[in-house]
Amino acid sequence: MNSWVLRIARRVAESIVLLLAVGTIVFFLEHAVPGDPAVAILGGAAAHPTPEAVAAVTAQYGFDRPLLAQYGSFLLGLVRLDFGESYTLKQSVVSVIGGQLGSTLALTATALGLAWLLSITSTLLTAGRRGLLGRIGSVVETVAAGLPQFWLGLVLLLVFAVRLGWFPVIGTGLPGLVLPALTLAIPLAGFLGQVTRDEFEDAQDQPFALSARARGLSEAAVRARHLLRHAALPGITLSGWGLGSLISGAVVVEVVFARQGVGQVLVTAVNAQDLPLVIGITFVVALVYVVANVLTDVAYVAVDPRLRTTIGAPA
Amino acid sequence: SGAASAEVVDRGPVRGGTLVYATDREPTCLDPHNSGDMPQTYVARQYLDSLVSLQADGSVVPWLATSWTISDDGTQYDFTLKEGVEFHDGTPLDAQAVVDNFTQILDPATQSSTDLLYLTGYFESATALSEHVVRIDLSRPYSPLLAALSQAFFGIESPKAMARGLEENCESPVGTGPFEVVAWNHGRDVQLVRNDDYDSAPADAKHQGPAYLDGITWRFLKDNTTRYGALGSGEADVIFNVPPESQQLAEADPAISLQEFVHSGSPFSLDLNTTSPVFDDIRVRKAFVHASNARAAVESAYAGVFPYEGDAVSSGTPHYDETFHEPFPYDPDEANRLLDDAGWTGRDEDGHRTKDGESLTVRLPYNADGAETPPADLTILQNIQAMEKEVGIEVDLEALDSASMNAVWGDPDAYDLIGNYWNSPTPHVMYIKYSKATLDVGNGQNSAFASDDELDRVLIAGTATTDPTEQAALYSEAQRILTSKAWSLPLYPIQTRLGISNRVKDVWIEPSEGEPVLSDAYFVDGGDR
Amino acid sequence: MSTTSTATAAPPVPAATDRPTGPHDAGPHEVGLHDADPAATAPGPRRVRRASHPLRRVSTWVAVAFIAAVLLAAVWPSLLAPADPLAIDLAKSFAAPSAEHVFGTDQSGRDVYSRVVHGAGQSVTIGVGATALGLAGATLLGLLGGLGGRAVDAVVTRVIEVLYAFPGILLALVLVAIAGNSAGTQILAVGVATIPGYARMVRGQVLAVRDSPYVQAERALGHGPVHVLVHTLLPNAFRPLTVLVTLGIGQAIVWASALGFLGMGVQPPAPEWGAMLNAGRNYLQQAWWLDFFPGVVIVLLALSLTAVGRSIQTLTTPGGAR
Amino acid sequence: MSPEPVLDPKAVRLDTAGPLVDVRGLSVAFGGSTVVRDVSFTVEAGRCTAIVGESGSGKSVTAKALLGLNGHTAATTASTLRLAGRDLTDLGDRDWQRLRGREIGYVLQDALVSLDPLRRVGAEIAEPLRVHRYGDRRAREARVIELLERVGVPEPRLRARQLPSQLSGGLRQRALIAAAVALEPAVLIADEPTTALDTTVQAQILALLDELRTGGAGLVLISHDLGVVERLADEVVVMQHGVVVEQGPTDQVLGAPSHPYTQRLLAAIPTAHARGSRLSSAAPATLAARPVDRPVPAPGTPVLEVRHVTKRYRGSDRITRTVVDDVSFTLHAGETLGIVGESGSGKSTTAAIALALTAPDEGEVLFEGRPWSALHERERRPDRPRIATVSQDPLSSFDPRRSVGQLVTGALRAAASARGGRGAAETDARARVDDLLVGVGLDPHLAGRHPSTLSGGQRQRVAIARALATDPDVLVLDEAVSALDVSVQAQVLDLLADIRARYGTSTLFISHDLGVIRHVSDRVLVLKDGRVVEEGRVEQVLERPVAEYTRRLLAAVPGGGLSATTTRPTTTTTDPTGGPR
Ligand SMILES: Nc1ncnc2c1ncn2[C@@H]1O[C@H](COP(=O)(O)OP(=O)(O)OP(=O)(O)O)[C@@H](O)[C@H]1O
Ligand SMILES: Nc1ncnc2c1ncn2[C@@H]1O[C@H](COP(=O)(O)OP(=O)(O)OP(=O)(O)O)[C@@H](O)[C@H]1O
Ligand SMILES: [Mg+2]
Ligand SMILES: [Mg+2]
Repeated sequence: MNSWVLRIARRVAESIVLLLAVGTIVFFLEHAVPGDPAVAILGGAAAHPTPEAVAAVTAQYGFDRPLLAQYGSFLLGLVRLDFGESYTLKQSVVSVIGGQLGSTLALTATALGLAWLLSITSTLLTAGRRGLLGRIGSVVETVAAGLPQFWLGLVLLLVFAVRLGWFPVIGTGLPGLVLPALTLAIPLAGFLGQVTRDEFEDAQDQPFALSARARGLSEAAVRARHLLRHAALPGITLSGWGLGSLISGAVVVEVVFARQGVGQVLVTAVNAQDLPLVIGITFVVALVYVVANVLTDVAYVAVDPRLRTTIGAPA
Repeated sequence: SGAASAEVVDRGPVRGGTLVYATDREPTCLDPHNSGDMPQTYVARQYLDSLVSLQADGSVVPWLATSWTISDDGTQYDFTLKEGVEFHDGTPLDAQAVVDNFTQILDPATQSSTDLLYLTGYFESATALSEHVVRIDLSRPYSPLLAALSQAFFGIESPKAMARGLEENCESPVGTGPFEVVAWNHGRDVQLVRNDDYDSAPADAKHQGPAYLDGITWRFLKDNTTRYGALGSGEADVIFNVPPESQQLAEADPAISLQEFVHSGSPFSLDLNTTSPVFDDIRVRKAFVHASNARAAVESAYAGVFPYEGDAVSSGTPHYDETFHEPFPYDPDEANRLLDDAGWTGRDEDGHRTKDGESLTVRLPYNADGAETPPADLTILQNIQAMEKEVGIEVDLEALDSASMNAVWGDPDAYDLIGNYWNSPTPHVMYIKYSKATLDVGNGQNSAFASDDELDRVLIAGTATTDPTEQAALYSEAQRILTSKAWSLPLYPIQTRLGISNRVKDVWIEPSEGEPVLSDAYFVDGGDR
Repeated sequence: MSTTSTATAAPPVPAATDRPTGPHDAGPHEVGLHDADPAATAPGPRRVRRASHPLRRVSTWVAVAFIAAVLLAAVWPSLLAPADPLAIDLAKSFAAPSAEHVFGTDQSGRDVYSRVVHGAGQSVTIGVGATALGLAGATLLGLLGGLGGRAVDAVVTRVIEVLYAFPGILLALVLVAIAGNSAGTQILAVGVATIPGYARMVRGQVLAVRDSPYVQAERALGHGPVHVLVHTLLPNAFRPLTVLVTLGIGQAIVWASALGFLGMGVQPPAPEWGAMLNAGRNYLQQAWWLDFFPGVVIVLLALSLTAVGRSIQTLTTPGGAR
Repeated sequence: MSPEPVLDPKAVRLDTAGPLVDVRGLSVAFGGSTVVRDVSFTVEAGRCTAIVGESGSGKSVTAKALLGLNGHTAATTASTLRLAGRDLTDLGDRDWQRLRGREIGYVLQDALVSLDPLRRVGAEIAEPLRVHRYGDRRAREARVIELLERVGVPEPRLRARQLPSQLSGGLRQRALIAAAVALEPAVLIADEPTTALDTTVQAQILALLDELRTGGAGLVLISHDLGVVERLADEVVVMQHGVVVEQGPTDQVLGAPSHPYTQRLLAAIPTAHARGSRLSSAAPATLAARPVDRPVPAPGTPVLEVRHVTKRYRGSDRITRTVVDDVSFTLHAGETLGIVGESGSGKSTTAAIALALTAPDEGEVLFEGRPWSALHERERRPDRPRIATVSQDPLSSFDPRRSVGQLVTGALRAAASARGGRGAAETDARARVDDLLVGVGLDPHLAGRHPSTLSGGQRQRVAIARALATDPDVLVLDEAVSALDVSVQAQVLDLLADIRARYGTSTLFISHDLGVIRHVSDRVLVLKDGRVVEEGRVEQVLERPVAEYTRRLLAAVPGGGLSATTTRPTTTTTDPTGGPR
């Protein structure tokens, strides 16, 4: 009991340090970008603000203060969970992200699910098979892992939405989620597939698999009941970063499929030097990473019962 | 293709339905007084009314102003406003409201860019003479005023709403127009609903009274394939900017009709920075223009969909003079001769010309964002780059993100060439783009950093007269002067190109800025999907 | 750049062929949680894959030949494609593949075949450069973590984690804003993004090798720490990385192309594969060949590198090939 | 142990006519190489047939042929292959599946890894029940408990919910047997069922198998441990290189072996009688005498003194265990000190502490009377080559990148540099490597091979060669022979005896095999749970044990009868080198 509390406390502390570090990096990176945040606040250089207006904003936001002083107040803001207001959208960062996060999370979570489905199917069907089937599976996975998302998305869109009309082009809701999620899922599935395949083929030669066969299990049952679990373990570990990375991938997919989401906002925010928004989104992505890792742990424990029991030395 | 069936029977206007209008670029502010970029004016037309409405022949008809008088010296305009008009927030439209609009536009805090350039040097004051009469005093006669005011850039907004401050006004400007802004979902769409009390349509509208549509979803679909795909699948009813790549498909599609409007004003051109050490020499500028087979570049990239425009002023602009068409036609030999003349006689190992050890390299920054620089434009730039290489000029294509691109604007040291256009209903656009006054405003719109006293003088004279022959002569002279300077390499006129589903009727494009008008549009099936 | 399979997000590890993150190297979070009873996973009889010798497989040689061709194209493109990859011919734009233009022409009438060949140099540079950068950073971190003692390792673990948590796309975007658009920026963005993945692997490997019985045995013989580091620890820790490197190169090219999609990196008309892929996507419906050929080359290169990587792995695994 | 005599007889599906297993002319080939040739044997109900033979002789392949489990690459032919009257020669996949686990149970050789580590023990045992549609879920659960009880697993309900990793080796082996006999198959194949186990646990498993046989099952026992075979088998089949060299009733085969191979096999078993004599027929080691450039310590002086060392470890469950608890002993010059104790008793840890590879939490180790464990590694390094070790799993102690030659050369270099000199010249080194390899009975050509391609016995010899390369004064041998089959073990033991005789090397010899310990040790130390429970001269400890634990350990040794009753066939094989022993 106590150890759990400690463990959670530790994890939280680690996450806070992590978030602060990420925030710090963003802060200094953004300040290395040439350009004046005051201009960004005034609607960007395209708005051609007057020097007076720029000066006024500079003073108001304290952009003329030393960088470290700015960093200090930035940290203070972070600690108070005050992300401030977006320079360009003139809304609170929390509300901007709040409005976009759901869509991105739905996309990435679906994509992760689909990726698993695809890679497990491929593993079950082709992994460890001799001859053509096994080889095709492995080639397909390698190709899938190497497909650029922007290209894949476009092809899926052209074929399944524009040509065949099976899915909406810009639709929201469940049908509209399919193609974008697939776009993210296919390369990830290829990647997961490669990992699970290796693991599967290892497990296949293990004595416990032979034992299972000796008990009368069919080959399909051995694959599904014994080998798959082993094969899934490393894939689960990878899913942690997978989910985090899908958010980065979401940027591309959101552009191709004209979906709302933090990915799109991030690109605009960086381009417009909208520091509060950039920080906010980075935080969210880092947070997703942290949560994803916790979920990975949970999933890991679910699949690997060895981790469930803390006490139980060999009898 | 597409889900929308080709054959739908049109039984005349029916109410109902929310139209999905998909466009490529998202505005930065919904209040067109602020800044003043094209995406703002297109959407603003749906919720803002202007004082007058421009017609294709250049004349104006009443809109919020039922009538107006102009003083003999052309410096005083009295507008009589339509009575009983209310803004969406219930504020009545009166003379003071119009005055407040001008005040807002002129306030530096508004960062009005487009509007300001139309008024700079002429506008003196606006006063409410009575509840419904407003007077505009000018310092000099200004014949293009009415045409300028007809643009949605000069749409009249609620003073109460404007008083909320710039930021809030940007999110949800309030006008008297046929639709009201309900929500702006950044990155996605602007939601508009019908103004049921609307009774202030311009005199040239297809009908008076409230719009037929229940509302509009003004959707932003940056990617060409997606946008066109959405029209094909019936998920969008009208799309802006049918991708040139899809033009043939669209023409062949019976479920889609196309409408086009060629903008007048200054066409999309590469402006040559006359302060750059390379282009401060007119011979080099001329050589640059001579070296480009701009017609071939445009026609090949735009697959013939966009016409080539060889003039500093688009052919559709009032008082356009054909005489000055293509002053420096494609002629590589002449280009080579001019460059030799200018002293660029050496060659480096890549075959580019040199002078005093310096290579003849010009920087051409462009926005890497595909919505800002569509693929076809990028192809044109590349084509020109290859053509210039033939005469030994190296064109450095610099792809920049939006922020860096913004920083480049107005910085004479940041580029040698830059793509620019200025849509305008009047030949006064020459003054707006190339005058000392614009240069002084310093907001980068004079992207060649060029002005000429003689040109300024002729253009000011042009605004002082209302006599068409006199105007024709003056603007012709202006074009003569302008085209002789080789300040730009003109490419093609901007177009408003709409792809419209057959379910939707009576969409039209007004001529001041090519704004799509949706207040007369209706679904033949009443919007049932 | 935190991670994945394609696009802007570079995976931590291009492809985990050597089980970089198995249950026993579950990464920073999981340490302690996932190390189950060693008895349960006690090495059973050592598996020896009875695969045929890689040098006797046709596929290996096909892959080697393809890689050699790409390298030749990178070093001496005009040998394979004498035509100028930048020369336009507006009269011949969008010509389908034919005898004259085997890969067709693009929107400006440029020869796609020449462009693919001439693009090899830059694309390979990006792939190799990014992978090298990622590995260099990862080696530094991994060695520090694996050998630097508890405190250093704790710091390194945190750093790796922060790198992981940092959205890769953001890094790329900001780098471009700071350093401008170039192949160098792409290398930097993709390279840095791959650091945490590789670093985690290197660290895990170093830790595993450090505590392995054979390193103990070396010490028991009386070898000094430097000797053990140079002769035993490093070579063994880095052996499984060879295959990852070969995989990483192909992946890096693909990720870099995804940056191009967002307007970053090598820009047209430079004949870089990713940039070509990105430019061609606008014409997918009219001119499939614009994307098909650069795409196929990238995929083939990735496949070839994978095949060769695995062969190298088999060959360097003692007793793995017979 | 449960006293129940038989399993539920209702499930018995015996074809009472004829033998349960009838194999005639069985041959199995993998890709052209025949590994089992013309093997014939039978198993009767209630009887046990044992297959013995050295490693790789084809025992497991023969067993798997009875279940059709040799994989797709195997070509199996037989004139007769019958199981309980059923012809197995051309069964389809489906038929095999119906047979496996129901008619024939198979307990795999690798007991420790034959249970799926990710599944509960109960689920694994229930698997054959589920596959063959035995009752409903509840009935299966009940049956699992019943089976666990049957095979003598205490607290069966708890164990069924646990994971293989939470079970000791002995319990895992029982769980495997439980799964194999879940449906009371007519035939049970047990492949090396006791190899990985301690003697005490081994005895329990053998008793269990015996009981199953008495219950009417036909048992095929595979082992290279003749003691085990003698205890259980009715018939013995001796295999060598895939062919049966001798077969017949156990008494006959083990008592009066007719084939030289069988004779050699029997001779190789270390016993009380064999102490001091050679076990193998191999040539004695021919290590060239080398001038040793330092004084050899006088016999009887203390070389390595371990004083009150204690070592604790914190497990993954965060519980701290005392693995070595106040252990003290002294190794004298020229002496061999044996350390015995069951698995996990701290033998290897003690060795690591003595080698100063692991620092003790308490206590210290002295080398030649000077501090050893307390030194800084840098100070120890010069003396390191003087204490050499062969670790429990030699393969894992080899740098996987190195060839045999490189491994030995590496040790030579270490020794040279520790003594301050430069490494010997390359040719010199090569000659020395050849010398060492020949010395441990390996072909010098093996220098270019990777250890992973060598047999277990060869690996062990490489490890010994590497240890000897540094001319050590002390050898620490951790289970140096337990992974080997008797014939190879015999060779290695002989080699060690030669070395000791020639150089007077002091040896710390760790093993759980009492026979081996008795064969090699002068004195012996018995460890249990990290503590020394008994210490003394080997004859005294093994014949007149004082500690209760030692007595249990001794009682559990199988094949006690074998060594006691059998007249050892004296090795008459001539020494190939011609020299008299
Ligand atoms: N699937 C297989 N493919 C090829 N050769 C095999 C295969 N299985 C076993 N062999 C070979 O058959 C021979 C006999 O192997 P087997 O496993 O029967 O030996 P064993 O007598 O059981 O030895 P041990 O005592 O070590 O278990 C060995 O040389 C082995 O390498
Ligand atoms: N580094 C370690 N960390 C934690 N526990 C350890 C460590 N090394 C050994 N142990 C534990 O110490 C106990 C004794 O281990 P040791 O290897 O010394 O036993 P052993 O007598 O050699 O057994 P075996 O006969 O199986 O080799 C075991 O329970 C083992 O799990
Ligand atoms: Mg065997
Ligand atoms: Mg041990």
